[in-house]
Amino acid sequence: MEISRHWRLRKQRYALVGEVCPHCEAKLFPPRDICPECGQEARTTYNFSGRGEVYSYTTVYEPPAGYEENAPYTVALIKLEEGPIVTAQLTDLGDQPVEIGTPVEMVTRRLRQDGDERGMIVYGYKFRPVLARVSA
Amino acid sequence: MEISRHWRLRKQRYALVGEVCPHCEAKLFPPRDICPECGQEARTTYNFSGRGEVYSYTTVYEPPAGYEENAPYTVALIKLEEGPIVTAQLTDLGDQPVEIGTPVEMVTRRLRQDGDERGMIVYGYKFRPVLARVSA
Amino acid sequence: MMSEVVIAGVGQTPVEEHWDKSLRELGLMALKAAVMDSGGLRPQALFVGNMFAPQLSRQAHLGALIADFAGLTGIEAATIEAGGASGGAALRAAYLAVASGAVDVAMALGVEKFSDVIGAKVDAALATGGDSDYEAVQGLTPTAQAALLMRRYLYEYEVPRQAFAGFPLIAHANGVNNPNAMFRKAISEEVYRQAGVVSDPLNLFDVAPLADGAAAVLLTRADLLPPGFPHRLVRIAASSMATDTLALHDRPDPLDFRAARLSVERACEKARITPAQVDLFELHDAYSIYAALSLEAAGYAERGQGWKLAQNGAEPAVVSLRGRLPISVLGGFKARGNPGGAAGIYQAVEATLQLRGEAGENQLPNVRRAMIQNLAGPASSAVTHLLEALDG
Amino acid sequence: MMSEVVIAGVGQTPVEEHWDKSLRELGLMALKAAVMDSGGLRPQALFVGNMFAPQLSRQAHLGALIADFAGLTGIEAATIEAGGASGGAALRAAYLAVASGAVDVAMALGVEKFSDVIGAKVDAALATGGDSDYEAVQGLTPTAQAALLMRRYLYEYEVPRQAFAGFPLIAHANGVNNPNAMFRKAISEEVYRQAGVVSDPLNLFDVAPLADGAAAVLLTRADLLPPGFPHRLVRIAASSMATDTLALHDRPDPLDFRAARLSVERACEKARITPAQVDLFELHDAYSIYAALSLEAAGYAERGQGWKLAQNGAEPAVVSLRGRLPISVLGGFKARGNPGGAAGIYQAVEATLQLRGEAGENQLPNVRRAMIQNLAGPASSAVTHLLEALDG
Ligand SMILES: [Zn+2]
Ligand SMILES: [Zn+2]
Repeated sequence: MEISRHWRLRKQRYALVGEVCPHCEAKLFPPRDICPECGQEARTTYNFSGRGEVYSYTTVYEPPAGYEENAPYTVALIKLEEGPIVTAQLTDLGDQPVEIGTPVEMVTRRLRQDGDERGMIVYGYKFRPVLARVSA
Repeated sequence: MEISRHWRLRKQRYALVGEVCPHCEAKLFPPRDICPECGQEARTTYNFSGRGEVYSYTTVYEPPAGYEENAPYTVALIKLEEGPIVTAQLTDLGDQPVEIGTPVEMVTRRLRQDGDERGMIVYGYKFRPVLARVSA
Repeated sequence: MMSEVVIAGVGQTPVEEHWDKSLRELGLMALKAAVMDSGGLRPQALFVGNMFAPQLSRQAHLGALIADFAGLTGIEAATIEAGGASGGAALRAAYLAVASGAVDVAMALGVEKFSDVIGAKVDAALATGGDSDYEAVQGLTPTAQAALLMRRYLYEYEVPRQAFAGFPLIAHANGVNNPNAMFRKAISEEVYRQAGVVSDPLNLFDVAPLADGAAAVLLTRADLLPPGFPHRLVRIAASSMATDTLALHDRPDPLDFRAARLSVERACEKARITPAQVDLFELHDAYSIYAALSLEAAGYAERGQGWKLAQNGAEPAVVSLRGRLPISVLGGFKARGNPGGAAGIYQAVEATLQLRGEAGENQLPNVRRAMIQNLAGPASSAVTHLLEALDG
Repeated sequence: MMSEVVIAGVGQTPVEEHWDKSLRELGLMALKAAVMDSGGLRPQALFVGNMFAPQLSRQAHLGALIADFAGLTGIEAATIEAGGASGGAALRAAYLAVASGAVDVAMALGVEKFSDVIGAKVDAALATGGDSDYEAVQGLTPTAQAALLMRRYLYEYEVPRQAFAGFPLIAHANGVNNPNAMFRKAISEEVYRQAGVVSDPLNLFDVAPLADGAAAVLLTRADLLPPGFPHRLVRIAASSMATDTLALHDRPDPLDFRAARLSVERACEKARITPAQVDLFELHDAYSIYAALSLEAAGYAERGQGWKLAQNGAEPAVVSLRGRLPISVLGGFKARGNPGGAAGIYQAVEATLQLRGEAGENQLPNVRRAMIQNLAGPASSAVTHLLEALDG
């Protein structure tokens, strides 16, 4: 049972809420209390757009406990348009091939099934390819 | 899944197989490769009788994961008649009060239900009071 | 040959259930407080005392995690684990790093977070500090182990059950004035007598409550302190560690806390003092019975007599705040709370505050030398440090 | 100020699935071997490098467990954990203990037992070495992390996929003559090309196999060696450790193994040498890509060029046994196997055997100085030691 932990991380997980450093304007995700760019305190929240591109990717065939249902799955480093890189699963891939540089956007999905007595499910961000606009 | 581990410990768990030091004759349980009495190698197996007496005891009301079904249970230090002390649950207590000094004997019982995917059950020694002989 | 190691800064969080704070956030709070207390010294090495994060928070590798989160990326960092004595062992690692000359400024940070999970999983994690194959497999818990010792003690030395009230009474009285303590309410003998049984003969007040917390101590050499260092200077006069059998049942005499005794002997030998020259003793009162056995192991009482030091008579009890050898001066494990692998660092922080004269309402007069001792389980590991105030 | 620290004894078990041996039995095997190799020196302190025992064997507090089981009850003992670099960190702890003068004889013992459990639980335990809240929660594994780096490397530097064959080919060729290696069979480029994908682009031979093992190194000061010490003497010329961000995504340039670079710089500075003065380099080839990135971080190759050192041309590859800078001289992680928190101690054992001239068929001629480097994850922690043979 890790309810308090998931509650603590809900803003980051559901809405990509990070921080912007009031001193050097660095955008930070995941949030951290001390800006790695300038070393000063950074607690101003900042909502990331959720848009970015694939920096690298791979496939997991042997998943850790709690992730078996979903395997094999694609996990990637996503470079957000605001600068930071995040680790996230790719989803809704359909038939299109993933490549480094593929534009993606954040969606909320089920991350893991906790193996505890309550079988609590953890939700959070994944990324999916940005669909090409239908030009009429 | 810890099958290999329980297999490794089967002789100790099911039959109280310990060691006797060939150098100083100390009886050792649990078995260990180096005699704590004289510091020399001790690998000669020795079958303990399984008889002893209660050295101390208490009750566990808040059990660790895997032991919930059995709680509350009595756990004790048993001084074996050959000398060593072992930690073990007391069982088959019925209505008689346990006391320091109560004579006990080894029996084999279910120790824990492993919380793994196979729900493997671990068996091993517990101790029960030696029944008073019926004098006809 | 060794460099003299001094305490440049101390920091701590309240001990409580920090539902809203993660492991890394808790650690950072204490770390920042200690850095600020030192006047801004930057650690080159971080030694994290922690026991449960891999099991309870799915997080190992805390050295890199916390160094990174604290903006110290690049420094040396590792976790030191020795069961409940992890904090003391981390302090010793930081001490050795500075004493060796390899590091100028080292931080020992204890951090423990129990509240990420609840219930039987916590008890299962606690049991990993004992012998998994021969103790934990029988459903033995650390609390049950203490109960086994207390029952045997009562039996062997023919001690009245109520005799153990003295330890929690003193601890709770001392915790009232500690703003970081989990419990800040004194208890009476009557309250102790009526407390619910936890694991017979242990009652609720014989068992220190587990809770989240982080504490930090920054070590350096005296010549590296910033000019105008605002605190009375405290040095580490000795550091030692010893082990005993992991399993209680493997000992010829389970009531003899041999590792505790050895670590005191080694520390006193290094500092060239006797235990009688110590002005306060922060011992490991995770259970009342451990307080008694630790006092006996250190030589302050004969075997079977340790509980008497907590009895009031014509004079206040020896180990009370007004006695000759105060213990648990800011509440100890009982009232401050037991933050697992962080506890040994809390002891160092509290002793330092006393030696500096910064301990608030509970400040002891004329204290110069403190002994702190952190145990794992029934003293399967024991770490002892001697801290000494330097004048001038 | 620091005492000179020498290697008095080394010991190791084969790396394999030791179904029939427990954690304590494995540890004891290596410990006894090292004590015997030293001519019988008794350690006063034991530093255990281990990462997974609390999670996979329900057993923490290994210091007391192993000291006790080895008949050394009473000595100082603690576990040092820094993810995959736990072994290296334990070696450093033992080094600092002796260098400080606090301890005369210290043992660094790496031990890891994966085979107590199987399957997804092992992968979950492995993931605790990364950032639990932001990496592991996404289902990221250490192997996937290496795959992310390799794909980016291939893309950014336009390197042919087959270029990485060089590392496993060399490692497997070198493992043939190591009786303690898990795999003792050379592989061909063709075998590499056809190997199954593990986590694209990583194939089976790009990933070192995890297995059980224990290795031990006994450290002391030269003046304490027993008379007639039968080995060429090897000293620890430098020891250093550095961290980077725990999460790979938190780095400005994920292909820069910054902690590896820092730890090499610090070690070379302490020993007053340059990396070019090293005769062999035991690097952390848990993944082929990590071998390339470690060579680049240490300055042996430009960024994006590390893989070239494993290519045969007119001359044998630079990092082959016949090259200028041999790596993985007894099989490395790939062929000897990857025993988790014990790996860093295996590196020390293997380098010592080389410097002593006791490395058997794979003995290098005229080696005097070895660098060993143990990483955690993608160099989130890095420990580097310089070992040097002393003559006369
Ligand atoms: Zn900034
Ligand atoms: Zn013997």
